[in-house]
Amino acid sequence: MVLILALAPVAVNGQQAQSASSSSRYQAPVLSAGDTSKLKGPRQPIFFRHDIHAGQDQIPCMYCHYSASVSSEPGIPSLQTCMGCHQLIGGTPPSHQAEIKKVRDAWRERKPPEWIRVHALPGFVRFPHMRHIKALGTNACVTCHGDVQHTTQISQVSTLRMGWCVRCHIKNNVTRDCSVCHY
Amino acid sequence: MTDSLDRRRFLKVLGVTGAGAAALSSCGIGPEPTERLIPYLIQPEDQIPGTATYYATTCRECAAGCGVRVRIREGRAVKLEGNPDSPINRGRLCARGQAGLQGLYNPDRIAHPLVRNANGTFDDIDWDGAIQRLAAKVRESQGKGIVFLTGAEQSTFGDLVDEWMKQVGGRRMSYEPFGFEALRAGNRMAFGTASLPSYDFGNAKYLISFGADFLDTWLSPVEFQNGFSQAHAFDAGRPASMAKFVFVGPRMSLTGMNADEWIAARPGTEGTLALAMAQVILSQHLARVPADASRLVSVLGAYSPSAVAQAIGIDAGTIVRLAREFARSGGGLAVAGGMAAQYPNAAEIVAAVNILNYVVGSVGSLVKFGADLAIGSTNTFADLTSLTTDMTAGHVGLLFIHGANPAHSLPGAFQQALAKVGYKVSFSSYMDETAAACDLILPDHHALEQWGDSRPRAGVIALQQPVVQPVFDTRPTGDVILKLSGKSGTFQDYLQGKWRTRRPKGFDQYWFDALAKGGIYGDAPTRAVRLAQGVSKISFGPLVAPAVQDQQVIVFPHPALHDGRGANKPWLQELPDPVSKIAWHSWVEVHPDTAAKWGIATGDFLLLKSSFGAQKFPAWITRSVRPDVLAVPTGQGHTAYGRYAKDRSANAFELLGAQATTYGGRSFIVSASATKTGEHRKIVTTEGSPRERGRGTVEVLGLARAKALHPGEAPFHHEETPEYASDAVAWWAERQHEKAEIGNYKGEQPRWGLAIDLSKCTGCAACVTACYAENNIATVGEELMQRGREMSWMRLERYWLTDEHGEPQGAVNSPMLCQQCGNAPCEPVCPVYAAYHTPDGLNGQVYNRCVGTRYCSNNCPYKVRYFNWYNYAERGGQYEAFPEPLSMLLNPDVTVREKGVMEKCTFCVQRIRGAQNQARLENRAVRDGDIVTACQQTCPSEAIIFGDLNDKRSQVYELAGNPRGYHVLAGLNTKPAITYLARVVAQDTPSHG
Amino acid sequence: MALPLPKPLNDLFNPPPTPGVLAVFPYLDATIDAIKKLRGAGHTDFTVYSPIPRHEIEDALGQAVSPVRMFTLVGGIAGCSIGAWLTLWMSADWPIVVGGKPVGSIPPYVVIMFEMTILFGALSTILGILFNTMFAARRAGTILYDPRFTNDRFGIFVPAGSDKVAKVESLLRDAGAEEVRRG
Amino acid sequence: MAEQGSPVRVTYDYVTRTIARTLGTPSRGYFLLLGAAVALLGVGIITLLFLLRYGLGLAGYSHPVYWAVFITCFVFWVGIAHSGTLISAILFLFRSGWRTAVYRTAEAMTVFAVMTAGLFPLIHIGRQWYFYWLIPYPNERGLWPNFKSPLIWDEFAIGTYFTVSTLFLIMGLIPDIAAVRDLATGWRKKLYALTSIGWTGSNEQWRHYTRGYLYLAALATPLVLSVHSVVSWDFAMALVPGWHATIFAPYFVAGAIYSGCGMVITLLTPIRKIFGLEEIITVKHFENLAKLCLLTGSIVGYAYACEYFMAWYSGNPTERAAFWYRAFGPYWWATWTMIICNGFLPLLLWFKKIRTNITALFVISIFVNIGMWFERYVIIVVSLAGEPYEPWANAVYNPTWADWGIMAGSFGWFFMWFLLFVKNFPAVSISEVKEVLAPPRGKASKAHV
Repeated sequence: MVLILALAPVAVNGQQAQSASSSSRYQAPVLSAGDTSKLKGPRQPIFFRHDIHAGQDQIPCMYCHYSASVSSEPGIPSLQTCMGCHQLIGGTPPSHQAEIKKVRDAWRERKPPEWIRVHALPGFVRFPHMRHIKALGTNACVTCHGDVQHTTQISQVSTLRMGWCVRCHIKNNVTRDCSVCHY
Repeated sequence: MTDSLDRRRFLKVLGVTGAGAAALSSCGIGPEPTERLIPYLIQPEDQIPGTATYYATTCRECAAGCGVRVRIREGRAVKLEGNPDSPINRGRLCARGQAGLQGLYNPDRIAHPLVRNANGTFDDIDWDGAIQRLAAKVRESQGKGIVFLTGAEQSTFGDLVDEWMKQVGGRRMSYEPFGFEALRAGNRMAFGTASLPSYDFGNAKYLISFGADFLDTWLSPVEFQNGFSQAHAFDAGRPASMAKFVFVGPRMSLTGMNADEWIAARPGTEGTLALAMAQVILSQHLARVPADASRLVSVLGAYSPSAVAQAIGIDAGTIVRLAREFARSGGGLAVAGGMAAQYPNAAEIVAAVNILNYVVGSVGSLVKFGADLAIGSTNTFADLTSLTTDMTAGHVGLLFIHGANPAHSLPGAFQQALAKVGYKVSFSSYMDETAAACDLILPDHHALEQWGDSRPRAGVIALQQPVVQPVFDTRPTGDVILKLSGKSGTFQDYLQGKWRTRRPKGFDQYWFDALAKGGIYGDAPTRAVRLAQGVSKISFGPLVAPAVQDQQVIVFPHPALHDGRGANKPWLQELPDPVSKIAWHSWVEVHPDTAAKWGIATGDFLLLKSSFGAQKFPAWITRSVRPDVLAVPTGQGHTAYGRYAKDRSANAFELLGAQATTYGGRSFIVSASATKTGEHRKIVTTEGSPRERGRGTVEVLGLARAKALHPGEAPFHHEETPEYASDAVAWWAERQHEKAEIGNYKGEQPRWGLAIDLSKCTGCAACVTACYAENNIATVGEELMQRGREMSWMRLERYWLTDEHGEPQGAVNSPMLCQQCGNAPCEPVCPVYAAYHTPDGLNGQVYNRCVGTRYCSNNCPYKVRYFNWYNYAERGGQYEAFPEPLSMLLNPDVTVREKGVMEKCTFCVQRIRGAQNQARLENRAVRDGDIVTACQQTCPSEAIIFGDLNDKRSQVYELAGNPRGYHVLAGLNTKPAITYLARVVAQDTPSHG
Repeated sequence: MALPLPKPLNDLFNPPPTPGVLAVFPYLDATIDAIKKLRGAGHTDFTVYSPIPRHEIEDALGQAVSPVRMFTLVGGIAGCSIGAWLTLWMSADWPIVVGGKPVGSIPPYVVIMFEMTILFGALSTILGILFNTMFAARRAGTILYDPRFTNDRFGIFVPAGSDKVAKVESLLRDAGAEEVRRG
Repeated sequence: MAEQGSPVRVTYDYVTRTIARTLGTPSRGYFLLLGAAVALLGVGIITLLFLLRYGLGLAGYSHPVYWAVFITCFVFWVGIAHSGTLISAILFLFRSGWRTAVYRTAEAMTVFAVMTAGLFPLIHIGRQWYFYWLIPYPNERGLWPNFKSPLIWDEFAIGTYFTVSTLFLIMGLIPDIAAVRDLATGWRKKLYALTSIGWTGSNEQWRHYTRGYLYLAALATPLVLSVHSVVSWDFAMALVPGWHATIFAPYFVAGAIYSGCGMVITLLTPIRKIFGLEEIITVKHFENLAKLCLLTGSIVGYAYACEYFMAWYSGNPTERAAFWYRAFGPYWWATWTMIICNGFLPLLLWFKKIRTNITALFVISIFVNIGMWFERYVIIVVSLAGEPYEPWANAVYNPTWADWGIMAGSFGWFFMWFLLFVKNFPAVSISEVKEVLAPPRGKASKAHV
């Protein structure tokens, strides 16, 4: 309880506070219901926290988004992947336990959660993830998806508009040929 | 569009599914819908989202048993491609095979079991209820006669049916509308064996087809076409380059169109011609004839060319010439089939042709008994007729129908007989005429959804595995039968059990290989055959021409729709018939002289009245049919069978008689009266000018000329640039190029190109359907196609080759698609750079940038750009091209175009980019052969080669330098990336209009 | 004709009234006479009204050529160069090759340059006219006017202080004014 | 003007009042006409809504005829737009006096015709809601239009032409508005007071005005010639046989002026009658217009002959095929309509009797309009339909209700604006008509008598 109170202010602007203290291992804030309502981005059916998984527990992105480095689509983890850990890990704070319970229920009912899509491109755009990761490295995710490791709830950080893509292509001096993305 | 694809239906699939197939309209007006991502419950280990996986299985669109590889994306089958491991089709596939997908995702599939209720309509019923009901029926009808009617099933499924029928005391019959009774009868007459040999077209040096349409519908079209193109193609390297091909028949079919010479023999006299040729060969000792052939002398004596010429309708000299050419070629192959095998005297014709093969010693070398084709083993038409009689007599208490639609293709008597059957059960996946007449419908899985196998040819067992989750609440008929027969387990177990008997030891490996390869491919030993004893006693019929009272009407199988089973697939409906170029309806072929006599024009309706039925068809006036013959295709005229087939044109089967021929077959020629009804319709044709008018669209070389060409020669170059200008043009091009060397265009780039060998292209149009499948091309339907709005990026132009009298001898078929010009006229006129030149030499077309001024198309001399007049992807729109669940076969890698944008071929740019991405991942350059365009992949005659023209080692580079190479309309200095290789014809004075 | 106008337009169109004499002439020749006489008497800044432009009047007044032509010239040149910049820079900004032609090819761009020349030339001519005429109005201040001047009468307004008025009046009458007014 | 023996003496005052009278309260007939125009416009708008919702498929297009009635109308209206500036600018430079009485009508016609023409490129594109992509404006994507495309040239040419001809019209109007202002009362006086932006006719104003007008004319003249040349290049730049010809620019310009004059006659005849301007717009004016028609018509006829001759003389098989198809193909009727209306009909104007017979001229002018519409139809549709490069491309083109609906709308749009104009602004130039009259002469002495 005390802990929660102590951390509450951090939680609200957790990102900045944490990325500052890079020396010590990142501690994702514990949030109360009030704080979570303030967060940017859509509220997913299960309150999945990248800052805990990717930041605190330092699970590599590719562990869940398994195909990002080999395919055009990054892939989202199957429920099986979640259960791989959450068979055992039940979470300490009640808020966490509640969310993890949802995962287990979903697994029991064979009914995967319907995640709300955050990063979507129009149908006439091709974005081969693997080529970008090949070129920019496995940590390149942040260039488009933002500092996911320290983000509690995912929201779209870059415009994903054409000009945004093109500027980056110009910066990195790679092709601007239309038919690379549009066909 | 993404959310309109109901993901729940196929696997629990990633939300990203179909994002690629999202319509361009999502960039139109209105906000994007919020998408939902549904993750897999359990990640299938062989599925990587965004990456295609291929599964080997077997095509069941016809009985040829071609191997296919199914391209799966996120659990959806998005493309069928030939399986290179299969010895039948060697990695190639025909239009009908390609369209198999539209059978799988057909919007008119029966979604769940149906049972007929009191007032004649169908009610839904759950599977268990249905099976119980059926079990009861089986019990009570035992002894009352149980018949299980299947299609051509040489398979484990067939075996299962046989077993079960044995168990319940019923009998199984198999039915193929275009049966092969005559071939078997003829073989029995000549060689004393009823089996169908396999034919080695590839090694033939001279080909004569007596009516056999081996390129479109006969036996195993893809295999034969592949062999044919090997034999018939011109290859300067080969000693006996280009086997001459002569087609004998009253009507020029797709096969006939590819002949170097067309002998329009009077119907029924094909055999006489064969005998006459044999007679010449024997009497003039043109070949080393087998010893026992001497027994033929007595038979053949009467058939001297002079004696029969008049009956056949050609002059004796021609017969002698043909005989000489045939024998001297030292590898002559004669085949009889198609029409010739469907006359009343077809058996004799086949026997005669057998004799012709025999006397030149081709039997055993090119005609291989032993490696027998299974398709012949269906029941004869006579059997079916007797079945009809039994049914009428009420001797059939329970009738099962699977994989056949007899109510459409059998005589009317069968429909009436159906009513007399106690209980009728259909396993059809579609509401066809037969199913509609049944009491219980237990929809079967589609072939791509279930286990199975087939034995198309001795030694070959093609395995069929489920590649997608069932789309609807259907069940494999195998499972149902097993349940009914009280056996445990599924059909899969049954199948594996059967296979295990073949290889008890190390079965798992055996099975795994079969799955991976798509089957077990062995070679059956060739069996030597001798002339039958009775051969000398065969009476080959009269030598005088029968007095023709009425017009002879020929009913021939439609190359795409075949007996009508293709009619519910829009791709096949919209595919112009290779000969007439007519789509969406049937027609009657009339010779101009006849037309003039009756005063009819193309589009006028003719009422054909035979003594068995009457139907009316719009006339198509053409020289490709004999004046005393009318020809009508089957395939249309369905009264059921879904939105695409229903109430379209007329059913040609209804003209035919119910009487079986002497050899137990069915006669597809009938004499009928033709009367002008006065009605007229605008026929739906893509045909422009049937004459090429010397525009340089197609080039034709005489054989001698072609042989004389030596490497480095360029007979067509002058059309590119006249000598005096070439320097100036080269200099100019160089300067322009320098000025364009900027930005992305700097440095070494590939230049993608295509080489199309017109000597190989048969015009079968498999490439067209493959293109539809690969590129999400919309089918626009009859009304719009009539207004010239078909979207086919690739079209086949058929220009007649004529003899000195202007009579067609064959045709040159030229696939016309975007030429990806170096100096493209379409590009500079686009105000928004939607049409532009990519650094790798394509004419890029950026759909989402296009505003639709259509200037590019006006300025395209090849007219290969197509405009979206409507939103063909609009849900429930008037012209919706992909109604649920058809939309599931949309290729996620290709944008679905919105209304108001121009679209065209881009050499399957999605495949190019895919290969480049893969190569980049593997830190290598793209290799020649990495990229295969959809048209190239499917082309049964291997006429299309894709590659990088800047890569000196690539195959396409070599072909581009071929002396036969030319560019279409090169005089316009468009610098096309497609090199056509001139068609070579056997006669040395070709002319094409 | 005073219209309610917002500042600063009001200052422009309705400057403070100028004292002077307005004469209405029925005949052209009389008007010319008057002009000659006035100039002879040393008047320079008087205004002549006429329903149509007559070169006789211009000659009599001996006016310099209007500076409007400079506006036209400058506008034209500006237009042409804007056209050139537009086409060449925009092609170079994202080089795209079409029809195997150079990225920046002059011949097609000449059309754009030409049109821009005309457009800007015309616009600045209009501006020139407006500017000059208004400038003139401003200098003259609000002076007497008679509606008949746009119909069939000629008129002369001579600005004159109370001392000179009488003299001017008589001068104009002699010249043949059918009516003379003070203002 | 004041010819000998004309019943009334045409004075400055007469001119002012006669022309000012045309602005009087409109009759019922006027409102009927206006209503009809608006109704037509309504038809066009409804059709356009259908096109937007369902796509261009509603029109008759078919492969390979990808341009048809819409572009035909576009070129037709651009053509109409030409005589206006020609008469006002070129004839002004040539100091030909007769223009004064007719140029205002012609100019107004020009402006409204361009307004009409300008709509078609927007209507005929597949995704009308993206038309602004043709405009070079800085955007997030960093994309610019392709200045090599004749369509962009069009955009600039038409845009410039519209701006300049509008300014030209307004310039000419100002002194006249001042004139009617000084006669008018009530709201009209307010309107004219505003629109005449303080015109008094002072020597300073005339001095700059006349100069400026001269330079505008000087600029408008090459513009007129360029605009239709550019439009013609839409076709001449393409390699379609029947389009790809160097003769196109002059041929189109001549055709444009021809059609323009035709339309001027069509419009002036009723105006003259209804407004009783017989004394100001005399037969002589019509005759001069007729002569202009005769000249340009002959040029057009010559161009037709040239095209066929070159097709034959070049020996180019595709050219020959294209023109054979034109004359004797399925669209022969269109071709012959055009040849008769534009090639032969104007020859009647050699006869002074016909030239001076207003009714005859009116009838002929109607046929000129029809003929010129068909000329564009033939050039665009028939050339595409007869596509001779690719023998296999087959066309089955027939216009549909959508094509006619939009076309009707364009006429409604045009006439609506024109009718509104003639009732609210002097349709004949007051000051310039006066210019060609003898000024009131007379010395001071006489004045006192």
